[in-house]
Amino acid sequence: MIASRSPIVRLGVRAASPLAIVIAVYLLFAGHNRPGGGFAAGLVLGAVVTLRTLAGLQRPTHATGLITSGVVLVAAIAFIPLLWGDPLLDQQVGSIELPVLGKVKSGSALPFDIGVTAIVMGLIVALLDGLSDPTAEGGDPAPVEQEERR
Amino acid sequence: MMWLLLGAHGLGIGLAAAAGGRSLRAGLAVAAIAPAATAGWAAAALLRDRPPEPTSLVWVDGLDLSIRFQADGLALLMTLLVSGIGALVFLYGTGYFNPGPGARFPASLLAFSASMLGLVWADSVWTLFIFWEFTSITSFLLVGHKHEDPTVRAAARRALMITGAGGLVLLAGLLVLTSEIGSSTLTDLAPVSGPTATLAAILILVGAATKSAQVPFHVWLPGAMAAPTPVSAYLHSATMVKAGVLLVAVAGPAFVDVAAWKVLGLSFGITSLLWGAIGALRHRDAKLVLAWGTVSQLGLMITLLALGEPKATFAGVSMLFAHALFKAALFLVVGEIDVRTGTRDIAALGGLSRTMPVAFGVAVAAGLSMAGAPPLLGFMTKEAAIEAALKLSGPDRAIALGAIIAGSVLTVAYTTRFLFGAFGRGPATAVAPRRLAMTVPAVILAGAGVLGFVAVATVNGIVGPAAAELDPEAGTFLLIQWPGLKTAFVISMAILASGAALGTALSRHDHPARPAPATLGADAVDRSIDGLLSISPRITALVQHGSLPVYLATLATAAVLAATPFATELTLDHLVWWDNPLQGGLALGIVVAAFAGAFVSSRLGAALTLGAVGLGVSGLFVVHGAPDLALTQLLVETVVVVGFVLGLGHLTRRFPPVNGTWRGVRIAVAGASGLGAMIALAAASAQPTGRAPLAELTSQSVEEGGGDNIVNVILTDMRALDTLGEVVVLATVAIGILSLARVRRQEAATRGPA
Amino acid sequence: MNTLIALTIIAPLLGAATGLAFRTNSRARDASTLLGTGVAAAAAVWILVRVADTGSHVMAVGGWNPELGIVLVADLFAALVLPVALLIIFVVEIFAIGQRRTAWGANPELAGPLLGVLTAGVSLAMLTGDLFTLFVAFELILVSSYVLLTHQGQRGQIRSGMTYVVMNLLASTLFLLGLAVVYAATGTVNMALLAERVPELPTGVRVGIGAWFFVVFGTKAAIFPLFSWLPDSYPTAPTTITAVFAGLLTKIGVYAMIRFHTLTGMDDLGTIMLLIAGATMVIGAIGALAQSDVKRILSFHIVSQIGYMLMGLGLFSAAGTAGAILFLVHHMPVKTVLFLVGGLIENHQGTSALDRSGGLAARRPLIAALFAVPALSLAGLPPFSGFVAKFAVISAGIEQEATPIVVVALFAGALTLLSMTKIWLGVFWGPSPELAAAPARAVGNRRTMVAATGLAVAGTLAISLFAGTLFELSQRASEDLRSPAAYISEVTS
Amino acid sequence: MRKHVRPRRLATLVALTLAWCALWRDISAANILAGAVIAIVVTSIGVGTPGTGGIRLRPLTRLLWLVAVDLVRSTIVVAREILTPADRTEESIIAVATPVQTRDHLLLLVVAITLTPGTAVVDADPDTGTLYVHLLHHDGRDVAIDHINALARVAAEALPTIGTGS
Amino acid sequence: MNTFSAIVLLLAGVVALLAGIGVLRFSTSYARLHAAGKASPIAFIIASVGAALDLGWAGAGLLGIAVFAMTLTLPVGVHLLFRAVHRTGDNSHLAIDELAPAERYGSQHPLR
Amino acid sequence: MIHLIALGCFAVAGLCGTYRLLIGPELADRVIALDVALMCLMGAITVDAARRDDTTYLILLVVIAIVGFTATAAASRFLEHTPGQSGDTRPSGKRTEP
Amino acid sequence: MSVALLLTVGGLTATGMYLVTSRSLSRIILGFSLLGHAAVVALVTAGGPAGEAPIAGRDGALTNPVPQALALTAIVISFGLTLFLLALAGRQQQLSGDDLVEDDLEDQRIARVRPDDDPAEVET
Ligand code: NA
Ligand code: NA
Repeated sequence: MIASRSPIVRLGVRAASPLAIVIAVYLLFAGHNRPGGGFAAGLVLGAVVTLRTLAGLQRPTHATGLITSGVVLVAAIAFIPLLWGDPLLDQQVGSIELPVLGKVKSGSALPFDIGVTAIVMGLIVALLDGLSDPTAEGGDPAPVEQEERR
Repeated sequence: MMWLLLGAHGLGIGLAAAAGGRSLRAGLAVAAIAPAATAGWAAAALLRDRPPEPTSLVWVDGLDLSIRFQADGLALLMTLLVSGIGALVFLYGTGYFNPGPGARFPASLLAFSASMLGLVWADSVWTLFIFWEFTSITSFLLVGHKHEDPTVRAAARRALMITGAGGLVLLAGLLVLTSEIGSSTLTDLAPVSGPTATLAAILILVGAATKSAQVPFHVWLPGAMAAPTPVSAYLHSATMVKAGVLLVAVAGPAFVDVAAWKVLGLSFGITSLLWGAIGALRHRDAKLVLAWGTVSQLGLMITLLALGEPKATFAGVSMLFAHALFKAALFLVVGEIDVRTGTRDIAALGGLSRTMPVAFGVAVAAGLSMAGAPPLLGFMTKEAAIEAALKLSGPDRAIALGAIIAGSVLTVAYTTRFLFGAFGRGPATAVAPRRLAMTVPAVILAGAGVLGFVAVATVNGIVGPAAAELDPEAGTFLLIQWPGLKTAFVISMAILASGAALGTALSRHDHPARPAPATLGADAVDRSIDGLLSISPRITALVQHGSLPVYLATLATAAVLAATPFATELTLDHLVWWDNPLQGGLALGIVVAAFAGAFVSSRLGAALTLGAVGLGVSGLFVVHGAPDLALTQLLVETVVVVGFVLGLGHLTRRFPPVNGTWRGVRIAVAGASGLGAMIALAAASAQPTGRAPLAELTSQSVEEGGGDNIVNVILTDMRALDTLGEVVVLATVAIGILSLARVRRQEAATRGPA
Repeated sequence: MNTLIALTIIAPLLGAATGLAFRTNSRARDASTLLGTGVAAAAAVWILVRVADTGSHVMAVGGWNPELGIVLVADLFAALVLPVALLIIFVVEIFAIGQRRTAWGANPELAGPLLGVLTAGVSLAMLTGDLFTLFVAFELILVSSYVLLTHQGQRGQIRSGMTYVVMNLLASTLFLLGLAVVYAATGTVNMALLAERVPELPTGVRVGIGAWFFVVFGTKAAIFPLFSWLPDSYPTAPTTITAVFAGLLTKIGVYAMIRFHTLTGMDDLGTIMLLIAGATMVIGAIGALAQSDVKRILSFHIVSQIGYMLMGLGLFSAAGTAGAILFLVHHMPVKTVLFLVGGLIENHQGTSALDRSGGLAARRPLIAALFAVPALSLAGLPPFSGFVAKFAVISAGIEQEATPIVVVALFAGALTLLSMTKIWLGVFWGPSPELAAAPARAVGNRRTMVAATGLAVAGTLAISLFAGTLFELSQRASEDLRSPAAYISEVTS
Repeated sequence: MRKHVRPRRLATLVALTLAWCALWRDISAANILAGAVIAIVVTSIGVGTPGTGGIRLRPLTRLLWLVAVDLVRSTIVVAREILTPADRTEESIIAVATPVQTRDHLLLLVVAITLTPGTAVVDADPDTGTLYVHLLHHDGRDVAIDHINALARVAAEALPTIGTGS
Repeated sequence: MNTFSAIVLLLAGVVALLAGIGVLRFSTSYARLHAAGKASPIAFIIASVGAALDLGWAGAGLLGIAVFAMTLTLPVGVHLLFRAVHRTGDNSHLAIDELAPAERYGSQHPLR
Repeated sequence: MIHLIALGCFAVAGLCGTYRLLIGPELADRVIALDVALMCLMGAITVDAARRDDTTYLILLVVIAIVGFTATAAASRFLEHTPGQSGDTRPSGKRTEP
Repeated sequence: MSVALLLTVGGLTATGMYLVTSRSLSRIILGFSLLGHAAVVALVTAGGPAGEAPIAGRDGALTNPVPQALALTAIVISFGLTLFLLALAGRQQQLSGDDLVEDDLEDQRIARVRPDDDPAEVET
């Protein structure tokens, strides 16, 4: 019998997910110097979540948690500089020299972008929640199918 | 001291409300204390001839709004009336009302009393205005005391709307006047002239006329008789309606050079004098007779004050004093009749002179004072008025004299008719036992009319200084007990004789079976208010039709209109066809896809077309040199298309058909909007007055922002606040979507497994 | 001072986020959202005290110069309006806690956090010295209000929410297009720089920009003929939500208009503004007369009263602007209180329809008193703040010899009085209808609701009492706005 | 189950690390280290394929080659189809039983078949290994089935399951 | 190298053009899916090869990831569309349909 | 110049896709047409990158390639779950009043 | 300023406005998406001519990054609002079976206008 969900999609999405996540992480980190950034990263992750939902794979379900932590993170990043008298949202840039890796430079823009990513992802998780119609009738209830591990 | 007295009133309001919660009578008794004290204070100040110190309290300095009190002679006279009669009315009320709770009434009445004090003490036009408005509100509450009755509600509304609208006209007039004079102090009012002054004069007179129930604004006053009789006696005869007269009196000096003041004042006064008296003769309800009589008497006072002659002013002030006493007494008697017989119809009543002898005595004393018969206070004031008219010259003399004589004849006639109707002739109406609390105040007030004649010196000591405040020369006149057989006296006697004859004659025609006379005017006001209320939906429907597309088209049209100024600056010099040919191609593709998407009839087809537009825009960003935008646009487009497909998929596949005319409107509005946007952008970019500091942006981005991608540095650093806001927007949207999802789930759960 | 300014924005956001995190524990949730708005309100009051004393304060967010970054400017205008707005939200939150069960329906835990977002948006909108950030702040305010309006998902709310959302979205889109035009013309979105650069533009472009933003802000402010969305949407929301909307949202549009149009010297638009102001006053008042539901009457009054503020602005004189500012400050709490009383009425009678109510003055004299104060204030009767505000605007009109608008304003005042009378006669007087017998769903902590309303009424009385001080501050704020040189130098130095 | 070496997981890690470096357009120590860390994290949170089993490079290369050839052929076939005016297609959907043992093979096969001219996978039954293939030209049915079976064999060789050998 | 890569890119363009024409010309949904699902990714792959020749290792790496990702995801998408067409469209023109008897589906929501 | 011709080919192909997107008739046709348009955009970006010798925009290709089929997947998943209703071309059965 | 971009803005605004004034909520949402595109393109257009991506260290004239950042914010906000509208439309569809925007009942009651008289009525 043919299942209502395509196994091929599940396979394809599962195979593509790690690469997509790596790309999202790249966008997040590279954004400050190249095209990318927190939004793009969040949207890529959101697309992954969408695909996994469509394919019936496991995916994050706690939109509220993502949103809450994202908002707290960006709000905190915004407010922390005031604690030592800097203005709101003043960026703290720091760099350290590491033995193998060389000079590593980063700033508070990165956690800010991470917060952005979390919120964007949360929004898409919420959207998938909101668009799934609990009243739709017929068919198998099709709970999220567990990943087969062999 | 004045603040202290007002404070006592405030305290009294609280106490009266508290006591009234248990017993209305107790509340009234408590409420009487503050007015009694105030009356005593005013009497003392008058007798010692030492006016109290002026006092003031700044409220809004920048607008010259402040509470400034100065109790001069006129104010003290009015204080005596307001608080003296007030105390008596409270006392009377303890007899008038049946036992039971009623916290609001004594509190409201005392609040009115306090407002009236503020009004008479006012030394600034704004103080006067503020308390003027208070009296309108408290009057509304008091008129509507028995609000379960729809006619009472209508009467209250009518009174509030006329006096309220009058208040607004007065506000305008006072604003014009003060901007002309440059001061708001009443005692500083300097004579003004010119068109602005004329405008101020008209507005102020109209405002005064609404309050003092001058024709044609009098229509609220008979309706206000729906209030309990103590209220009628207090507000609608003795005090509040005098506010307009007082205003005419105090503002008069400013308008001595304004012709309109006198003309309009006399028009109001004389019309009201005559029409009010005729009204009093038409009605059979004793309260209405008195109320119409009040309109008439107020008209007489305004006539006298508007003349602007010292003797007339003096007569007007005297009349103000005398009228308060006799009219309040008459109302109290009518209230007693009402309570003890259950009716006020003078045609139905009869023979009360036997069953209510004390009330009869009061009615005769007060009524004759109103008719101007000796030896009563009313006689002296009427005499003064006739003399004042005789002293005039030119057309004023004929007009004033004629009006006063005609008015007085009618006054005597309705007084006679009232006295005969209620107390004379016919079988005695059955009466309930006498209530002392009702009798005593009436006797005091009527007695004051008699006493006023006897102790004329004291009256002159009160009236003279009051008149002097308005016109120093007016203070030089005196009321005279026995003027001798002068012209005025002869006229006076002729008036009495002919009026009595007329009244007796008319009294014979009163019959309970005859229908009550039509109310003239009041209906018209109610109808126009109701008409306003019923036409308002039609006006509203023109703009508030409830159709969202029309609202949106309206907004778009407004935007197009707003963009038209740009067209005047449109130049084409700075325009190029494209920055590079790819841009042109993509633009073409986008526009074609967008147009097609607008007209495609498949819902999901349209959604996918939107996706194509998104791709095109994204390409445009690539061409423009905006990789971040292109990237974000692409990803956003993906999610949006997913949302469309999954969110709206279950809908009917095709859009509903579109109505022809409206579609034409939409196309026109849409086309104009597109054009407007283009013109605005093109015109705005022709001569920019500033540019972004690109070099600084680049260097600062690297040095301070620590990043090469300037757009990202702007987003996460320079304009991170925007980003913060925008992600909170997203978070909020997520909350909204989740909550709607939960509603759906809950509904699905309550509906149970299908 | 930087911290105070930041707190007005960040504290409610953090309160909202923690409130959301604690959404299953009602006490913790209420406490955190209340704390968030409370801190913001306290900070705003403090800002007012400091700014009134020492003058404007400029915070360059992130430490960037205004050419590059965003500035938050606590000038007297912002400092004056902000505490009033935030205190309103605070009081309404207390009211909402009393009314929770009935007001929040299906999603009781969301209102607090959403009000927190709204608060942050309001603070940002008032403090920002950047036109684009103003757009973002508008969106924050609007999106939280969209969700507040529709999150219970009832049919009427969805329908009216649609009207509200779509209309405001179109205005937002026009805002964005306007921003593009402004940027094309001046190369900046910083308001101080705009104040320098806009007046140098060719007349057509300058007037066009002014007119465009007049339409944008006017839609948010619900001016004629762009107001129709308001009476359709506000009355359907739960009372507390409507109370906040009524008190705040349209006023933010007016606020933006006062700031933008004075700062950029759009005096040319005065005549058209006065025309629109007159139409807004009268049509709003007539619309109110046509209604037979307390909340709808009050909603139309919002429109009518916007006309007075617009009149003050349209006079383009120091006195007129001061009047508009005072009117703004007075109207926010008064309108909120009226809707809260509307909520009490509904709570006691189960309806706010006039023809199904009556006799409440006898049964609930306290509610009658709580209604009377703001109602008289709205009608412009002394000694309430509405009188002072209307007086200020009208006397400014007389000073400018703008007779027609003064006449219209007085006429609209009479209409307002009439419709307040209509509510009074319909709800408080007259016979008690049988229907009003203890509605089954009227639960919630009435004492909290009445206390919150009482607090708000006390607030409006305080505004009446201190109208002198407030007007003086309004005058100073108006003078600052009308002479942008100081603003420019403060921001750009 | 998991006591064997897992070359396929290692290959995934290497590939992801390389991808990370490629994204940064720079193969440095820092990038390799960071890439490896990210790859390990990503593969261990369970979003990807389990990564068990082996991987053989030679068959994989052969598969790639076959697919590349198919690509070219596909291009030519489609081009001919598009450019000739007459419509010579006769479509059908046929069931093809394949010897696929794991789902990874299935995916590999689907990709390969879809890039093959004239064939496309409409559906699959992973339990029986049956593929439902759409043919643009029904007359080429037998050739297509043979080709699919050949691809399946190579795929199975490329990704051997532990314990089963080829 | 530059000219060669340019020619490769042109070839990619031509293939893309073929895909476009195919999508326009073919008469059944299945056939259109064949044209789009094969020719267009091929066009992209060819273009990537051409561009990689120009852009060197840095570009080749990125293009390689893109090509890999697309060869992984595109067949999946095409498969889904085929499946959708089969389930919803008109299959009467098929010579043989061995899938139809084996198919089972409900009217579930796509996200469940 | 050759680059521009190649770009032109992609543009024309994209327009062909867009046209199919507009005419349908099946939803699947529209979806695949959008996919073609997307591919053309990708190809064009690739050619443009070669033309400009600029790798900045290549990340776009990576991102589209990995998640670009999300919309396709959603649309087809949607389609296959509403059997008998795919009649994008068929008149709808129910007309609802506002 | 490029006429191509101006025409894009104008065309998107016009089509967007046409869709927005429709009675079908899904068309309205489509319209807002188009208007959002128009605004974003307008912002980018306002920033000046096309050029190199605004990344420090590149040769050639960089495009103006400021409107790009503004446009990005605008994209994201309009993205969020579009999703919210979609959710609203979904709810509306669930409640009434369609996505047509209904007229305000109270307004109609007050105006005593029958729905057929409404000029914006699209159903035939
Ligand atoms: Na009689
Ligand atoms: Na009623």
